Amino acid sequence: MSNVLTPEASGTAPAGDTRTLGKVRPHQTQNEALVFEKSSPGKKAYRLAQLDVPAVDPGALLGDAVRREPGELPELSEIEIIRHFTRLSTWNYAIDLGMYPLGSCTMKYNPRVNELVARIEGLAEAHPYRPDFLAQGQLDVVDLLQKCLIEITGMDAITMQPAAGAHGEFTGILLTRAWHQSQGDPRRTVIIPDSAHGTNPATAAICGYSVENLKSNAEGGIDLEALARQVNDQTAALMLTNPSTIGVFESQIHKIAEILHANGALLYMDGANMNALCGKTRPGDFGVDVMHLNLHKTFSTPHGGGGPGCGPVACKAFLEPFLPIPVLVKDENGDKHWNYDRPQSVGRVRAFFGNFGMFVRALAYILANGPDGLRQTTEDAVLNANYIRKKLEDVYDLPYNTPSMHEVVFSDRRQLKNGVRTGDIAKRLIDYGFHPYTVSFPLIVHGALMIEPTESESREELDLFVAAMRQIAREVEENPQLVLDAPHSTRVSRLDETTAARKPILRYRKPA
Amino acid sequence: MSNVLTPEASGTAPAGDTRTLGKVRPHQTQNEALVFEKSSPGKKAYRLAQLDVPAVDPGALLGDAVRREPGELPELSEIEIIRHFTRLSTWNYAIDLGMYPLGSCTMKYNPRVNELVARIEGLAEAHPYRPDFLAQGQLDVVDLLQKCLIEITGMDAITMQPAAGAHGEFTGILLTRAWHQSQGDPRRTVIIPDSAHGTNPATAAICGYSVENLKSNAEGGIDLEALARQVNDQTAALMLTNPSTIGVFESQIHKIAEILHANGALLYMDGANMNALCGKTRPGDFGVDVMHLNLHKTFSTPHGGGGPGCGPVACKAFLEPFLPIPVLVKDENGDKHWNYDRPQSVGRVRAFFGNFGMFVRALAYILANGPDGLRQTTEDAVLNANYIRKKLEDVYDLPYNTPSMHEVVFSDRRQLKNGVRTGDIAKRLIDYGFHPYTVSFPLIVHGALMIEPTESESREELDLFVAAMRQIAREVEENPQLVLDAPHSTRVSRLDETTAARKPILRYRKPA
Amino acid sequence: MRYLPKSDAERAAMLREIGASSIDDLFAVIPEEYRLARDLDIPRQMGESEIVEWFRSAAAKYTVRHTSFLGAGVYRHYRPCIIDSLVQRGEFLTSYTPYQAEITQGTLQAIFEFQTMIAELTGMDVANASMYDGSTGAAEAVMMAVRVTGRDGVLVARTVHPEYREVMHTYAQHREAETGDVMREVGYDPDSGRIDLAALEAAVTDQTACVLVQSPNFFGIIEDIPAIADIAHKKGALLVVSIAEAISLGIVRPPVEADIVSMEAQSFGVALCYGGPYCGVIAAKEKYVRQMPGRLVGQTTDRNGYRGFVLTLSTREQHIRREKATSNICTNQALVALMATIFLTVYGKEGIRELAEHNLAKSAYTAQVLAAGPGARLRFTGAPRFHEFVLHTDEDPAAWHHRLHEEKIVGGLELNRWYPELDHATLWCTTEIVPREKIDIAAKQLAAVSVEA
Amino acid sequence: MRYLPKSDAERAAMLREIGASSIDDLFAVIPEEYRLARDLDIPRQMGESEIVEWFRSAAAKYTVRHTSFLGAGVYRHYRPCIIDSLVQRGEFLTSYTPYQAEITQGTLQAIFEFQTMIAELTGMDVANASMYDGSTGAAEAVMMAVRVTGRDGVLVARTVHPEYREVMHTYAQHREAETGDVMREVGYDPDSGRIDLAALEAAVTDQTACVLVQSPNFFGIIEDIPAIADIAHKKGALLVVSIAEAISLGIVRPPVEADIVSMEAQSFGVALCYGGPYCGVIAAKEKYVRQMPGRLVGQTTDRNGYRGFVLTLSTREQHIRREKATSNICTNQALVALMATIFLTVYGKEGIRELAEHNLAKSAYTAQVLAAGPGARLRFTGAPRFHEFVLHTDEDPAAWHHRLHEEKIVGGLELNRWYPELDHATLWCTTEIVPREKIDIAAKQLAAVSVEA
Ligand SMILES: Cc1ncc(COP(=O)(O)O)c(C=O)c1O
Ligand SMILES: Cc1ncc(COP(=O)(O)O)c(C=O)c1O
Repeated sequence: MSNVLTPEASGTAPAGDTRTLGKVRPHQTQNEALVFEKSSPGKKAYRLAQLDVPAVDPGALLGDAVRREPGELPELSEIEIIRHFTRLSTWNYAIDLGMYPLGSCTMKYNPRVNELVARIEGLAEAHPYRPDFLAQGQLDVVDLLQKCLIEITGMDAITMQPAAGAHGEFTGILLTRAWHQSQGDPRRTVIIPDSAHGTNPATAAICGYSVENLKSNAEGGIDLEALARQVNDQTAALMLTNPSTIGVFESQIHKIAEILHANGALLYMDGANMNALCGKTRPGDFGVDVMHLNLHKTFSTPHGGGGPGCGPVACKAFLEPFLPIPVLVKDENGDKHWNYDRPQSVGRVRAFFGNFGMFVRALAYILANGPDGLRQTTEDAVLNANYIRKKLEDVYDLPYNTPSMHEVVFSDRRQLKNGVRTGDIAKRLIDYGFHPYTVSFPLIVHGALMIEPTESESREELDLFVAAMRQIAREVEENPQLVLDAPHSTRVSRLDETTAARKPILRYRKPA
Repeated sequence: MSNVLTPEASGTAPAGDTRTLGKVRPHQTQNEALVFEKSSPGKKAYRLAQLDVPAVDPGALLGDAVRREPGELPELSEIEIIRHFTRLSTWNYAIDLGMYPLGSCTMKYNPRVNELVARIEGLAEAHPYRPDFLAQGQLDVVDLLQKCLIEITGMDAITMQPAAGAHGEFTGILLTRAWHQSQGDPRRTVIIPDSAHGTNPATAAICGYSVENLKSNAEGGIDLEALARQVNDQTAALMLTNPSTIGVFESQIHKIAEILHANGALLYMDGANMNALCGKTRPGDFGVDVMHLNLHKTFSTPHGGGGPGCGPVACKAFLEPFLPIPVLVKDENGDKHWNYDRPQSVGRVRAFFGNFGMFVRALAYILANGPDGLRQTTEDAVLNANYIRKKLEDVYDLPYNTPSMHEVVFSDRRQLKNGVRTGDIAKRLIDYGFHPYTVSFPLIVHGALMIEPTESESREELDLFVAAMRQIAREVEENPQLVLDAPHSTRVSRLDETTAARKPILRYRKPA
Repeated sequence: MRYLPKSDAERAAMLREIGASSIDDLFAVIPEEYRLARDLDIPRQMGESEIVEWFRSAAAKYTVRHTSFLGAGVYRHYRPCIIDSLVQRGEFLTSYTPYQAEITQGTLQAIFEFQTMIAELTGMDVANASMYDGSTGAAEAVMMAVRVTGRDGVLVARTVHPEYREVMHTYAQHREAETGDVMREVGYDPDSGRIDLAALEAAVTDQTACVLVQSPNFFGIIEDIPAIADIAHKKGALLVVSIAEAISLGIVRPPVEADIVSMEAQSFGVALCYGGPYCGVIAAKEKYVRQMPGRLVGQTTDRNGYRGFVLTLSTREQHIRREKATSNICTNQALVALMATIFLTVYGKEGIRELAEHNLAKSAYTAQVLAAGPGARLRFTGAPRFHEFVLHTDEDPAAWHHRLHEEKIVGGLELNRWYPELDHATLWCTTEIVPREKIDIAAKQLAAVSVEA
Repeated sequence: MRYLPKSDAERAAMLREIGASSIDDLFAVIPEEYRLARDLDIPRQMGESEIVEWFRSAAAKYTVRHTSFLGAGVYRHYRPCIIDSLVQRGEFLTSYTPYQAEITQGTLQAIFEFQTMIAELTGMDVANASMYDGSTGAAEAVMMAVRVTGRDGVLVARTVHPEYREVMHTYAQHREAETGDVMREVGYDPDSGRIDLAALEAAVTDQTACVLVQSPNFFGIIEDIPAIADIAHKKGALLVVSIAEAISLGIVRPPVEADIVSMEAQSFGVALCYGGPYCGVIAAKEKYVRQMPGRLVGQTTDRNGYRGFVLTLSTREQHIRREKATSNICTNQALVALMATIFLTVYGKEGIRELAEHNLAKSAYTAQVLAAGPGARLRFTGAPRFHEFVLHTDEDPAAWHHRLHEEKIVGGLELNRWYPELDHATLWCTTEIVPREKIDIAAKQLAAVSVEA
C-alpha cells in the first residue's frame, strides 16, 4: 500500500505492473458511427410547443422561395443523441483530464463558476439591440472588465470587440494604420521577427502591409542593431511577442520602443503570453503602444476545442480616437451608453459588441483572483516552466539558455541522431497520458518542443510529465522504433494526413 | 466505407479489425489516487465570502464542546478536484454510454430536462418548513404527480413519502398491519413467492411479520392451489411482483386477489415492474389493494450510482386513513395544505415530505410522454425484451417458456456444461461493451441471466447485444477459459471479493 | 415520443421477426377485462419548452430570493458550483449500484472516500455508503443497537428532531405491539435546553438497548455527550448520537464516546429541495460493522494486483439474507453522498472549520440583535450552541411573522407545534449565506412590536 | 488562491530544486524600473458566492422575462437543454484545437458532422469548421471571392445587415486605400424591399469580384437569388449569399445558385448573450475549397485502417503560409459550432422544417394584428418574407415603445438609425417562443395611439 503514496503510483500500480504507462491504463471506449449513419426516418428528438396562432401554408406564403428538398439532416431520438456526443467526448483529451502543455496556448484551468455566471438568464438571454437603459447590467460587466484589463496592461483605452487574438491583431494594426494616416504619413511595412506566430504576418498582410522579416539574434530575441538598421520612414510598426515565443522576456524592450518611436513607428505587442507578466509588469509601462490580449489564454475562458475566444485590444491615449465603434461611455447621471459617433474610428471589426459571454467568464476569473491571486498565478506559471526546464535540460537540447518565463522551448537535436523528431516524441507522450507540447513552433528553433505548463499543474503532475519525457529520451536511445510508431494506447494512431489533403473528404454523403 | 453502415461496424472497424470487440475499442484512461493521497497541507479549493458580522472565538463560545482535533479531510485545489472526479467518472459505465440491461432495475434513459427543472431555483431552494401559503408551487407539483400516479395505477390514494422501493414496501405493509389492527384482527404472516426480490421478505420481517415462502409453479408463477392451501386467518398479505421477476404477467391475478380477499388478506403488489404495464393495464383494476412504485425505474429518475430513489405507495380507499402524515389537502379556496391531523395514520416513515427532487423529475417525464407516450413506452419495452428472447432462445436455455413482458430470464444450464456460469458470461459481456444483465436472480432460476433492455434501446444497440451474447455462447463452446478470465478490456478485472469481506478495509488511513 | 429510439417501420420489422402480428399479441396474456382500452387521463404530451415553462411558473409562485431563518434539520449553505457540474456527468448520474466492479470503479472509489470522510468527521471507525436520510438513519441505528445488545428498550431525548422521533416511533411500532412500550422519551432541562441527565439516569435500565440523543439538538444546543455516554454505558446500553447539522462537526467536538452515529449530510452541498433528496449515513465503532445496515465499499486488489474497490460484507443485506438481513434498504442516496464527498473535498480540513466559524458568528450576531428587541429574550442560555437558537417573544409570532413577510423574510419556526410548553418560542437559524443587512431588518421588524403587545 | 494546486511549502521546495533563492530571481530579467512594485488596482479577491452574487445582481438590473420582438440578426429560439449538458462536458469544453488527432477524435468527428449539416442546409458542396460570426464571415467571403476571381470590385446590397456592411467596409479599407472605392452598395426596391435588380445589373462590371446579398435580408424579405445569380454570373462575378437567420433554411429554398454562402448559425441553439459568442460559417462550391478561410476537417484512415478525422488543407492557413495565408483566423468558434451541431441533430430533417413553419406562422399573425391598428401598415409587402417584417406607424415609435415597456415588452427596432428614408419604420421579429397573448398585448398597446398622433 505504501507505493500508492508516490505520485508515479497514482492509481496504485502493483509491482511488475505491465499495463500502466506513466499515469494511464487501457480501458474500453465505445465506438460510434457518424450521426448520419445512425439516422432512420421517423425518429424524433424534438417536440414543439403547441402552435397558438393559426397555422399557415408555406407554399402559399413563400411561392417559389419555398424549400422543396429538405436538407439531409439526421433523424435520431434524444437518448441516441446523448450517447452519440457523450461517446465522442470520451475520445478527447482535455485540461479536465490532465496536463495540456501546449506552448503558446496557455491551457490553464477553466473555472466552472465562469460557466455558471455566463448562463445567468439575465446575461445569457440579453439581446444586443436591447435599449441601453435596459442593458445597464450588461454594460456594468463590460465597464468593470475594461477597467481591469486597462489596469493590468497599463494602457489607456481598450476595445472588447475582437473575437480572438488574430482578430485583435487585425484591429490593432488597423489602429496603427489609421494613426499614421491621420498624421498624413501612411506607411507600407510592418516588421515581424522570424520567431512570431503565423497570425502576425498574416494579419499585417490582410491589412495591406508588406511584411518585413526580422531575424532573431543568437539568444532568440530582437537584434537591436538589425532592428535599428531596418526601421525606416516606411515602417508602420513592429509586431513583437513579449515574452517571445521561446518564452524569453525582451529585456531590451524599452530600447526597442525607443528605436521605433524615434522613427515614427509604433510598437505592437502580441499579448498571447501575458500569463507571464500579469501583476508583475505592464506593457504600457515599458513602451508598448498597442496590444491584444487573449481572454481564452491568460484569463481562463475555455478553448472549447478551438474557440470561441476573445481578443481585446488595449492602446495608448493617442490611438483611442481610432477605436472601433461603438465605445462605452458614461453620461452625467452615471448611466452607461454605447457611443457610435466617432468620426476617426477605423469602423467596426465585428457586429454588435464582441464575445460578451467571454467577457463574463474573464471578469469572473479576475474577481476570483484579485491582485494577489493574479500575481501568484503568474509566479506559479513561471515557476512551473522553470521547474520543467531544470528537470529536462540534461536530456533535451536547449537551443537558447536565456532565462525562461512561462514556457520553455527545447529542440529535438539530440533525438534526431536516432531519427526521432519532435513530432514523434509528441506522439509518444500521448502514450504516457499527456497532451503533447506545441510541435515545431517557433520556427527559429529547428524541431522545437514548446512546453507551457501554466500555473494549473500540481507538482505531482509535473513530476509525472518529467518522468515521461525522460523515459522517452531513454526509449529514443534504446528503442527508437517504439517512439516512431507511437501512440500505441489510443483508439486511432497516426492518421493519414497526406491522403486527407490529396483527396479531401470534407463531408458525409449518403451512399447511393 | 460501406461497412460503416452496418451496426456492427459503428465506428467503422476495418477488415481484419483486431482491436474492436463488439462495439468497444481500447483507449487510455487516467489513473487517479485516492483524494487523501493527493492532499497536501495549505492547498485550498474554497474561499468564503467576507464575514460581515463580528468574528467570534469558538473556544470561548463552545468551551469543552469545541473541536480540538480537525478531521483528516483532504486539502486540494479546485482543478485537482475537477480532475479527480472527472477521471474517476471515466471508469464508470452508464446509460449515457450504452445499453444497461440490468433485469428488474429498468435502466432507461434519464432525460436531461428532468435535471434542468429540478434545479430551478424556486424549487431547489425551497425549505420544507416554508409556510404552506408560500409553497403553493411546490404543492402543485406534488398534487399533479399524485393525480397522475393514481390514474396510472388505478388506485384511490397515495403517499409520496417513501424514499425508495424498499421503503415503499415498508410503508405499504405498515398500512396492511394498521388496517388489520383496525379490524381487531392483527395477523402474523406475510406470504412471499420464492421468486420475490430480497427486499420483500426483509420488509415483512422488519414489520414484525413472519415470512411464509410460496413455491412458484412450473411456469414460475403463483400456484393457485398452493396459495389457497396456504392462506389462512393469520395471513396479513401476499407480496406479489407483477409482472413477476421472470418477466411474466400473472394472468390469474384476479383469482389470486379473490383467494386473498376471501380470507381477509390483502394483495400487496411490488410495482418495480410497472414499466411493463403503464398505460396498458392498471393494478387497481385487477385487484391490488396496495402497491409501491419506483420513480427511479418506471419514471426515469436517475440511479446516480445507487440512488436517490423514490417509492410512492398507492392504495385503495379503505387504506387511505392509515397513510403516513402529512397528506396533501385542498381547502375551499383551492389553496393546498399539509394535513397532520390523521388519528389513524401509521405515522411518519421519513422526515418532511419525501424526495421532492425526484417528484419533479418524474412529473417532467410524465408530462413529456402524455398518455400516448407512456403507452408507446410500455409497448417498446415489451417489444425489446421479446426481440432479445427471440434472438437468443436457441443458444441460451429458457427455463420457462411463458410469454415475456418487459424482461426475459435465461439460465446458464447449457454453458454450465463447459464450466461457465452466468457470472462469467456477464463478465465477458463487459468486454463487448455492455453492462451485464442481472446475475443469479431470481433465485427460482438456477444460474439466471435476467435481461431487461427497457424501451430506451435502439434496434442497432439490441442487435449488437444479441451478436455479443451469441458470440459468447460460441466462445463458451470453443474457448471457455476466455470467458472464465473475462473481462480482458477493463482497467481492473475480477477483484478479490473474498479478501475484501474477510479483512474489510472500509476507509483510508494515513500511513504512520 | 422523442425519448424512444425507434421509427414505426423499425417496430413493424421487429414484430415481424418475433413472429407477432401486432404489438397486442405481446399483451395478450393480460386478461381482456383488465386491458386499458382508453388513454390515461393525464396531461397531454408536452414539448420540452412547455415542460420548462410549467415548472418555471410553479417555482415562481413562491417569490424566490426570500431570506429565510429556517433551519430545524434543513440548512441552507452555499453549494460550490463544481459539485453540480461533476455530479451531472452522465457517468455518475446514469449508472446503477456498482454491482459490476470492473466498470463502476469511479462510483466505488468515491464512496470509499465518502466513508472515510464521514468516519474522520464523526470520530467513528467506519461509515456506510448512505441511508435515505437522517430520520430513517436514526431509526435504523436504533434497530442496529437492538441487534447488537439483544435488548429492547430505547430512550430518546425530547431534544431530538420531532419528526425524527415520529419516524423512530413508526419503525418501533411492531416491536411495541409485541413487547409493549419499547421506546420512551426523556425530557430536557428547562434552562440548558439539554437532555435532563437525572431523568435519563433514572430511565436507563439493563433492558435499555440504547440512548439516542441529537447534538447539536433540535434547539441548537450541544449536548454533553461524555456525560450521557457514561450514564448509558454504565448500564451496558449503547449511545447513539444523531447529527442533523453536519457542518457543526467543523467546530464541535465529535461524539467519540458514541457507539453509533447517525448523521444527515444535507448540509454538505445538498439543495433544500423542499425536503429531499438528502443523505443519511451511519457510522460506528469497528466492532459493530457486521450489524450495520446499508451498503459498504471495501478496498481490495484485482487479479493483476491493481488496487480496486468492491461492495462488501453483503451477507448483511437483503439480496443475500432476505428476511434475516440487517435492513431492507437497497437503493440508497449514492449521488447525494457523492455531492457531500465533493463538498468536503472543496472545503477540506481547514475550510470546514472556517465555514463552521462563520456560521457560529452569524448566529451569535443574530441572537444578540434579535434578543435586544422589547419583549424578546433567548431561551436555553445555559449551554453552548451552534448556529440555531430559541427566541421567546412576548408578541405573538404570528404578528411579527406577518411584518417579516412584508420584507420578504421568513422568520424563525414556531415550536409550540411540537412543544406546547414552548409557547411564543421560535427556532432561528443563521448560516453563512444570510447577509447582515437582512439580519438587521429582521431585528428592526421584530422590535417594531405594537405597544399593546 | 483556490485555483492554484500548490502549497507554499511546495513552492519553496520547487524553487530550491531550480536553484533559485526566491521567486523574484525568475523575474530578474525584467528591468527593475518596469517591475510592478504594487498591487494591481482591481477588486479584491472574491469568494465564489460573492462572484455569483455580483453577476446575479448585474443580470437583475434588466428585469428578466421581458418579451422581445427584436431580431435584426440575432434570434431567440428555444434551446433544447441537452445542448448545454453536452457542451459542458469537460472533454469538449476544455480541449484545444484538435492538432493531435489521436486524442481529439471527438471534436474532429463533431466538426465533420457540422460541416456536413451546413453543406446540406445551404445547398453548397463544402463548409468550413466556423468563422467568428456572420459579419466577419461575410467579409472573409468577399476576400475569398477577390482571391478566386482576381478582381477587386464588390457590390453589396443595402438590404444586407448594416453592421455586416460596416465590417465589410473595415476589411476592405486597405484595398480601398490602394485601388480606390472597391466596395459599393446597391439600393433596394421601395415596395418589394428587395435589392434593385436594375441598379444591380447596371453596377456589375467585368471588374466585379462578387455580388453579396443577404436572404432573408435585413427587412426579413427573401431575395430573388436565381435572378441575382444570373446578373452576377453573366459578368463572371461570383454570388455570395449571407444568411443571418439560419432557421429560415428549414423552409426557404437554399441559395444553390450562390458560389459562396456565409452564414450566422446563432439561431441553432446559441444564446443571445448580448451579442456573442455566435458562430459564423462559410460554405462554398467544391472547386473553391482551396481558397476557403478557416479550418477544415477531413476524413481519413489511421495506420490500422480505422476511419478517423484530421484537420486538413492547412497549407491555406496562417501557421503554415504566414503572410500568404487565405486568412489570419486561428481560434474560431468550435464550441458554438458544436452547439449548432447538437441543435440540428435534435431537430433533424423534419424538425427544422416544422420549427421554421411555426416561426412563419407566429410572424404572419403578428404582422396581421399589428398592421390592423390605426395608422399602422406593413412595408415591403411585394415579396415573400420569413419571420421579420417592417411596420410603419404614423405615431412616433418612441411613444408606443414607452407604452410597451410598461407591459414588459420590447417592440420592433427603429430603422431610421441606418435608413433615414425609413422614418417611423420598425423591424419586428416573432419566433416560436413568443406567446400569442404577448403579441395581442403588443397589438393592443400599439393601437392605443393617442388621438392627436
Ligand atoms: C503568440 C500567438 N499570437 C497569436 C495567436 C492567435 O490567437 P487566436 O488563436 O486567439 O487568434 C496565438 C494563438 O495560438 C499565439 O500563440
Ligand atoms: C422487484 C424489486 N422489488 C423491490 C426493489 C427495491 O427497490 P429499491 O432498490 O428502490 O429499494 C427492487 C430494486 O431493485 C426490485 O427490483
